[in-house]
Amino acid sequence: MADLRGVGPGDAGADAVIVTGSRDDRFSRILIITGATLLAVVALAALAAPLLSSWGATEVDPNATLAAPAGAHLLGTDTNGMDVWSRVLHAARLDLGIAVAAVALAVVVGTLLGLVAGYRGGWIDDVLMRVVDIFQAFPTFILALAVAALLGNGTVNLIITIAAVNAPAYARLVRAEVRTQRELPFVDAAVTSGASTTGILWRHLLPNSLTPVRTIAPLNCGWAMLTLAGLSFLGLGVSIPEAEWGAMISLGAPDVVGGRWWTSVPPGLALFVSVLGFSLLGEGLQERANAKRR
Amino acid sequence: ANSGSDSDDSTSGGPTASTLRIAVSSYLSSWDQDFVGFDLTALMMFKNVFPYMIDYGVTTAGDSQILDTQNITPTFAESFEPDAEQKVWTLKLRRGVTFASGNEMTAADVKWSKDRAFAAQANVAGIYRTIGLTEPDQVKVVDDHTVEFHQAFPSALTRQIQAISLYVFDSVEAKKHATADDPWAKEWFAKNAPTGGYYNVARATQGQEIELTANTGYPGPDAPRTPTIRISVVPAASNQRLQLQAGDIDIALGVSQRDIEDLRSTDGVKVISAASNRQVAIQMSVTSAPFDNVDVRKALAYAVPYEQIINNVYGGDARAAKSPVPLDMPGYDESGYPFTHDVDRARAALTAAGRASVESELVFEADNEEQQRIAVQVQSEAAKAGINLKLTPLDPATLGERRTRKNIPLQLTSGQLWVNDVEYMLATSFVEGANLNYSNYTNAEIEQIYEQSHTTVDESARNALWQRVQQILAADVPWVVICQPNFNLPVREAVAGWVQPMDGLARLRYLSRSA
Amino acid sequence: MRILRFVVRRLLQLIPVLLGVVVLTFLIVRVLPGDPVRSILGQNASEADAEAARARFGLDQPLWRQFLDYLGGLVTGDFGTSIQSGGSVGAEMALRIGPTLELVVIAVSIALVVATLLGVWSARRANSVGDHGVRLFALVGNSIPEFWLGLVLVLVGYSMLGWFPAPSGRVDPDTNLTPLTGAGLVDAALTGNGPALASAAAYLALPVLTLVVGVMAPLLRSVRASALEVLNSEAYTAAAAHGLPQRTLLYGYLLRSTLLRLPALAALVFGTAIGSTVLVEYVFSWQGFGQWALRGLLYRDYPVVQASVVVIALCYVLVFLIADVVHAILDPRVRI
Amino acid sequence: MLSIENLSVVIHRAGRQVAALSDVSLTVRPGEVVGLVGESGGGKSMVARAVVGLLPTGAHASGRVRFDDADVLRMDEAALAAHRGRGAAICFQNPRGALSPTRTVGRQLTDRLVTHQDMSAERAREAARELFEAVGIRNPQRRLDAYPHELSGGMAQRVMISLASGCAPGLLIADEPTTGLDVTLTREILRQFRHAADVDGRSVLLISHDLASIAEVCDRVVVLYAGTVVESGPADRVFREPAHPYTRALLRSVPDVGGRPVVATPGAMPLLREAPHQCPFAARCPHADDTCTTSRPLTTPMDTPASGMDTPAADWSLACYHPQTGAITTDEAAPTPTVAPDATESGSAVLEIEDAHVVYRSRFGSGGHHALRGVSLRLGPGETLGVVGESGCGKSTLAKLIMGLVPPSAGTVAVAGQHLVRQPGRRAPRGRVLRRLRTRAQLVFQDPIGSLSPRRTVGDSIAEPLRAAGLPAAQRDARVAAVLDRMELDRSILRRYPHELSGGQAQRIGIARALVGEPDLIVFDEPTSALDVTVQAQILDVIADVTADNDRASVFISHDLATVRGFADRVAVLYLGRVVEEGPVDVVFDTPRHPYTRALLASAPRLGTPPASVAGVELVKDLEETDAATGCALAARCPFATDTCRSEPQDLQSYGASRAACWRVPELPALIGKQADTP
Ligand SMILES: Nc1ncnc2c1ncn2[C@@H]1O[C@H](COP(=O)(O)OP(=O)(O)OP(=O)(O)O)[C@@H](O)[C@H]1O
Ligand SMILES: Nc1ncnc2c1ncn2[C@@H]1O[C@H](COP(=O)(O)OP(=O)(O)OP(=O)(O)O)[C@@H](O)[C@H]1O
Ligand SMILES: [Mg+2]
Ligand SMILES: [Mg+2]
Repeated sequence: MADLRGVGPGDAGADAVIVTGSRDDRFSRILIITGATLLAVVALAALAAPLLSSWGATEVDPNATLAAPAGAHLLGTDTNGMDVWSRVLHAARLDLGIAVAAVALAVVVGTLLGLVAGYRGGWIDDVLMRVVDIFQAFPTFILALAVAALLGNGTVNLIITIAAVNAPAYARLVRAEVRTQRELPFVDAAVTSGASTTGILWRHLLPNSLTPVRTIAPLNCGWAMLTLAGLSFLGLGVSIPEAEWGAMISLGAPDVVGGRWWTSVPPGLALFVSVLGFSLLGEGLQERANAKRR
Repeated sequence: ANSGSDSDDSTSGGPTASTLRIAVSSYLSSWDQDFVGFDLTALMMFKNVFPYMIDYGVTTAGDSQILDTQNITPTFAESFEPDAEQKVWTLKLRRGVTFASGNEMTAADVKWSKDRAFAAQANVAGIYRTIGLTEPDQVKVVDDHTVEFHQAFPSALTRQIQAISLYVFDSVEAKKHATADDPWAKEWFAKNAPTGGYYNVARATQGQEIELTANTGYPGPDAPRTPTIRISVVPAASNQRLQLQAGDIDIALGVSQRDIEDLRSTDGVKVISAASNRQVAIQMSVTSAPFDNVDVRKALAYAVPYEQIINNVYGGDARAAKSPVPLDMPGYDESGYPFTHDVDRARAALTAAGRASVESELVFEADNEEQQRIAVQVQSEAAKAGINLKLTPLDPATLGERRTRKNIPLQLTSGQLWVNDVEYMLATSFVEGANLNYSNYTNAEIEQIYEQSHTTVDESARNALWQRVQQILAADVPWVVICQPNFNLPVREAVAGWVQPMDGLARLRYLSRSA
Repeated sequence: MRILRFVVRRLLQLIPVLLGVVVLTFLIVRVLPGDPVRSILGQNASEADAEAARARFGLDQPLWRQFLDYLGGLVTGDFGTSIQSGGSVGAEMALRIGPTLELVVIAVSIALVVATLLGVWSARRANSVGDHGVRLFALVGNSIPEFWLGLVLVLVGYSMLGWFPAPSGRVDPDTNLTPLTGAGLVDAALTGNGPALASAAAYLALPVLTLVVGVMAPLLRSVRASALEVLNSEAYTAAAAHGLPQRTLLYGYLLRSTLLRLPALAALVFGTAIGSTVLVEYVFSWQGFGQWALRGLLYRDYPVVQASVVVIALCYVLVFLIADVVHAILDPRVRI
Repeated sequence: MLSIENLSVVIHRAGRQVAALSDVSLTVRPGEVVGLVGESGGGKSMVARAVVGLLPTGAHASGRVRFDDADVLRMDEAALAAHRGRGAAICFQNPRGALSPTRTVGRQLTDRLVTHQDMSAERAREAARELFEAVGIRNPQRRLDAYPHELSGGMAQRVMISLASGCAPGLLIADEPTTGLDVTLTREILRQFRHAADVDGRSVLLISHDLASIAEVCDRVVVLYAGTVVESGPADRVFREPAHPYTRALLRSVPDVGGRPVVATPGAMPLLREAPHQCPFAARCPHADDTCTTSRPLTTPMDTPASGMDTPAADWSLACYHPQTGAITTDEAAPTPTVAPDATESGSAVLEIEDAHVVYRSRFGSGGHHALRGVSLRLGPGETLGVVGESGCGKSTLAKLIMGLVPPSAGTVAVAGQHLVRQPGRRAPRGRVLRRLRTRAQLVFQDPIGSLSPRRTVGDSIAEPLRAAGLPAAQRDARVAAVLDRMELDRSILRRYPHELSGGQAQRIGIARALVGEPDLIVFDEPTSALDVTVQAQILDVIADVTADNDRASVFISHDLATVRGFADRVAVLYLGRVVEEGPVDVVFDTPRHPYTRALLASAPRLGTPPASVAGVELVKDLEETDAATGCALAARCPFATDTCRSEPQDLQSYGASRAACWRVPELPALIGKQADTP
């Protein structure tokens, strides 16, 4: 209905006026497919990393620091003499893993909080939401830095950190959704049918409130990867010599100035491609959801 | 400065030869050295802004000029001499020296400044302790221009220690800002640079930039050569390099090693190189497992790839170290120091310790790229010998705390001793409870030699002691000494007069810049 | 008047949140490993010296005492004394917050304006090549790590093209700008310093661009989606079916309805942008609030960390409040 | 004025195609009101859109839409822009949605005036005020600055009309202008259109699915079925003696206050993918034969005079091989349902409401909305109570109160002797006990699809009450299957999700869910008002069947009296939270006592014969403009209100079999006679 030119001027002779079909669906499908493909490629690379590379992710070639891409090292080596190609591949495991796990954790925690706050209302809602406010008002990076400093740089702690940063958004989202859903007749129907509170929350409100979460989560995964990279750039992410794109970029970025692009451009591209994959997927899903709403 | 090209400096009204532009990596934490302010940028600024009474002279080594650690001469002071017993040192001030406020520098200023340092109980007070100065009463005003320092015991290090501690504040001005709550005007000092040194601070934008102007009233030798120096904070090393290349800065103090390689061949830029006494080492805690076993320590010493580190991390631009005593330090002796990279012997040593493999964490400074690269090389090679290291970068506060707790099994250290003397080295690093003795190392004989050295003034006798020290350390291996990287400083070609500081703190007064 | 009551009520609601932030920060910094005084004392300091330093900063007091003191200070606007510099945290912060806010506010404002223009443009041509192009461009921008983009911009904009000033400082020192607020443009405007104004703007260009690119995508997506929704709404169709002219449709029926959902998102984006400045400031040697706070955290400068978190949280909640007020003004349906 | 010739519209969408209109021809002459009627999805809105050249994306239109000698389908941008609004202006189906939420209604109107009548801004504002007044908006000056959300549905519809007429169009198109409005408002709004035609000389195209309500205002009527015109002709003729079986079916689906029972037509309108080659109604038509299914009947003028008519009507045409004749008679109707035994006095009550009050508290402290004020009701097993009243009078609140979804702020509610929520002086049951108790009373909702959990299968939803009762899975399945059979639904529907259901199916599921636990009481809250006409009739059939069960009581809530008449035993008329009249259904309908009841009955749409006995009462204001007085709540709107009415409330008094709460019951008949004499 978007097009006010639904019926345009036709030539007098023609009986029919044809208007081209909508490309809404097609573009969102292209977005989703492209995004998913990019991610699939990255995931595959992560899985097949040991097969695709002859060097270990943390293996140092003592005779080749900052070696240019050539035979033995497909993408050269970094300042530590580690093989860039192999590290880029292996890093995919950590990056994807942390981002997805962190978002999953954030979704679970945020959803539970939002569900309870939204359904219960009253003082429970007030208290929970103030807590969420506090976490959200906490500057993202400081919160991340604090958790990292508090718990150390381990993978699990990074997951917790990034989840803590993201959970409030989900709590809000789900709460808002639950509050609107709660007023809908199907909830009254469930109550009068004798469903228990947990039953209502679990079987009726949860599945319905997850709709917006589903479209946000992929976008959020991309964002989580960038956060992780940012943390690594500040030296608070994954610690050396573990292969992680952000850390690799940060280690190699100064080399670019000297023309040694291979230390940071490949991990940068890998990160970019993955984030783009998530973004495309998320945008596509959102577009589709919007189209459905229309 | 605003266009990125250096050709139009003169036309754009930018800085001319009278201004020297220096990039540093961070802003100084504070202007108050007594109470706070212990980072390298701060110490460097203090050196050039505070009126120090005495300082090192300059000598040539090879084709570079270096600070002469053997020759400490009065600068703002007229003289600084001991009595026969070497316990009472008399400082004579020059007359007519004024602070920026116009107040004359007098003995009262010296007294107030030292009282303040003792009151602070922080870094200066700590350093004075090594030469037996612990009480304000030990600093006595004789007359308006004479002050006596009464040490508890004589010390061969007095000149050196005073060279890094004997600065004087404008007490008349400072007292105006003192309050009952804040008798030492801490609040004021934190924000306001003391005046009266070689340079005065013309302007300081916190976190960002400091502009220095030469103190024309400086009475001593080696007056400042450049009228204005602009110091800007550029944290990213690659940005410093870019600006140096573009001619927007003259000296880049925070460029990374790999950029230096490139800069050597860049037009308009030269790299000043000099041998340095900065030493890179791994300190092993001899009180915690598994390094409480000397064989394990030896295993690590054999497992470290010395040459590989020199090549990969320093591009070959470092000297191999064969003793915990730095090369160039009087008394250096490498006899009996057996450690070279040898995986077989490392394994053998480990077997001798009855272990097939050991695990440990290797701690280093989080934001220190050089240490991180060394750590990676060490980790990779040590693993081949069965020593599995977990790399643990720590932020400054955590590192500081863990060092106080003395619970770091293995840590990378790098630094240079402010005083180029083995006695000072022992005092700071190898005697029981010494502050840099992160190894928690103790050895009765070394303690005894250290005691003995206080009163041993004869050069050859001292050298004999030092030889013994090195033998003991070679046998006990509390440290794995990795190497001594050379000093490299990329500057614009127009920059002249760099004097290599043995304490790592640039003396800006020697620098000049041709148009 | 209603708006005023609403604002007051919201401000009151902020109190528990800010109090929570204060408590949480206070506890977190103290639970963090690391000793705040060791790094100011020098290598030769003894345990007694450290104790003395702790006493100087009140760190020897029991925790509740420290907290009460801190709270008392906060109420009177005293953020304490920085352990690292020995100076007043409030004064230091005043110098640091200006530039960062200037950066973020300008970046977010530009992003908002551009997102609105592009988003509406895009929606009106929904599914055309131009529309897809704009969206893809925003997505790509959104997928580049900010610090990486910053480095590239420095390399290209400064080093290769020489169009922008060196990534060092915020204004050419030769313009002799008197700092008042710390925000270059504002100071230059206040002091009527023309060259400084130009210089500050030139220094702002690249960091602002970096931030804008980073935050653009979500804003654009939101504007486009709302605009599409409005364009597809019965209300808009009705107006169009009644033959209203394009101008009236655009300004009277499309724009305001489209912007309804933007304030909340803008506030969120503002928060993200404040977070991102830590990285952007590093890359452009901007030396603002982010770097200051980060340094405070690395050295466990308790008062600095506390103050910076509280102030950021305050900014954040205020921005949300502003967003709510703007939303209330834009949307007549909001009951306040 | 408007002449549509062979208009076909096919909509192409990814993966589907809809033939929305096929060969539609119709004309609207100047000053004429033409009704366009038919079921939902019949293509009524599509016709309207075609007239203003606003077809949806992907639409492929052929044929001609002539408007004053120009073809709308072939207009260029400029011509279209000139045509829209000034040529033809639409009043949209959903006025709330069609008003821009962020612009004051005054601005929206002046926008139109400035654009189409070349007025200056001040002049336009003045004119806007006059227009508002003209469509019956009180206090127009103030309303100019109102935002759409501040308006009630009726008010919004008036604004919408003013917007359309503000464009000064030659043709005014009203797309379902009365959907969702009460009976009282509907009449009032429809009159506005008659007025536009009679006074302003506009042509009006009035679209509705509700034949009864527009019957009296139209000159001619066009009946649309599945995108085709099945019958068109003079309104009085077509409604009296519809010739097309579909028109007849449609008319029979409409409940009538007169008591004529509703007859449901089985099946649903087909969704056509392309222009039909057969009679689209054939599948549902009782008269269909092979001809009907092999070729599509052409639209032909009625040449045979209809029964009882002397002359063939001008432009009465239809597309049917088997035209019917004669008025709709009850012969075609199913037998009236059996009347349930009157159980009020005997036995225990299933539902007992004792002086219940419900106050919705506002979120912050004071105030609140007093939605029910002292309602007492008692219902025995097997009995069916109808509850009627205008929108907002508290019907749904009553339903929620019965179901224990809102607690009474005073008074008591008991279902089968049990109290579900905390009530003054009693302990509320909790946990499993409560959950079981809840299943004793079941609710059937107004919004059939919305009351099913969107992400649970239909089977899951139906079984919910059984799960609460703790039945094992096998028994659950058996009970569900049984109730499905009763609802005449296929088992395959169990695995579907709500959005895959039609409204009628969903409401059957809703009733199935209510029935499956064999509750003591079922409450129907406007169960048919969201449904399509013919589907409504089907569902009313089902409900009639369900309420006939003798072991269960029912409450049937509706805003429409006619709907209740068919199967309620007793009826209660609710006004602003109070029961104003109550009694056996026939008594209340045939001899209403309360002026409000009379007003409701009078405005109820009526086909065919006008009401015999009851003279109507016209209420003077809209519901939303009345403020609660201390006395009778209706006082402000009642044309007969006295000072007593305004100051003292009257309780329900018995008048024969029924009870009413009005001071002036005895004098009313006389008063009404007088009112009728002096209009
Ligand atoms: N935007 C659209 N895209 C696809 N199909 C549509 C669209 N709008 C309407 N249709 C289809 O066209 C047919 C006619 O729809 P239309 O809206 O004219 O019906 P209607 O008679 O106005 O029904 P209602 O009483 O529900 O308003 C329907 O089958 C509908 O599904
Ligand atoms: N949750 C609520 N909070 C506050 N007021 C309410 C609430 N629910 C209903 N009301 C108000 O109570 C009054 C009665 O509402 P109710 O829904 O019972 O009316 P109704 O007769 O069912 O109307 P309709 O025919 O529109 O469904 C209305 O004025 C309504 O605005
Ligand atoms: Mg319609
Ligand atoms: Mg209702």
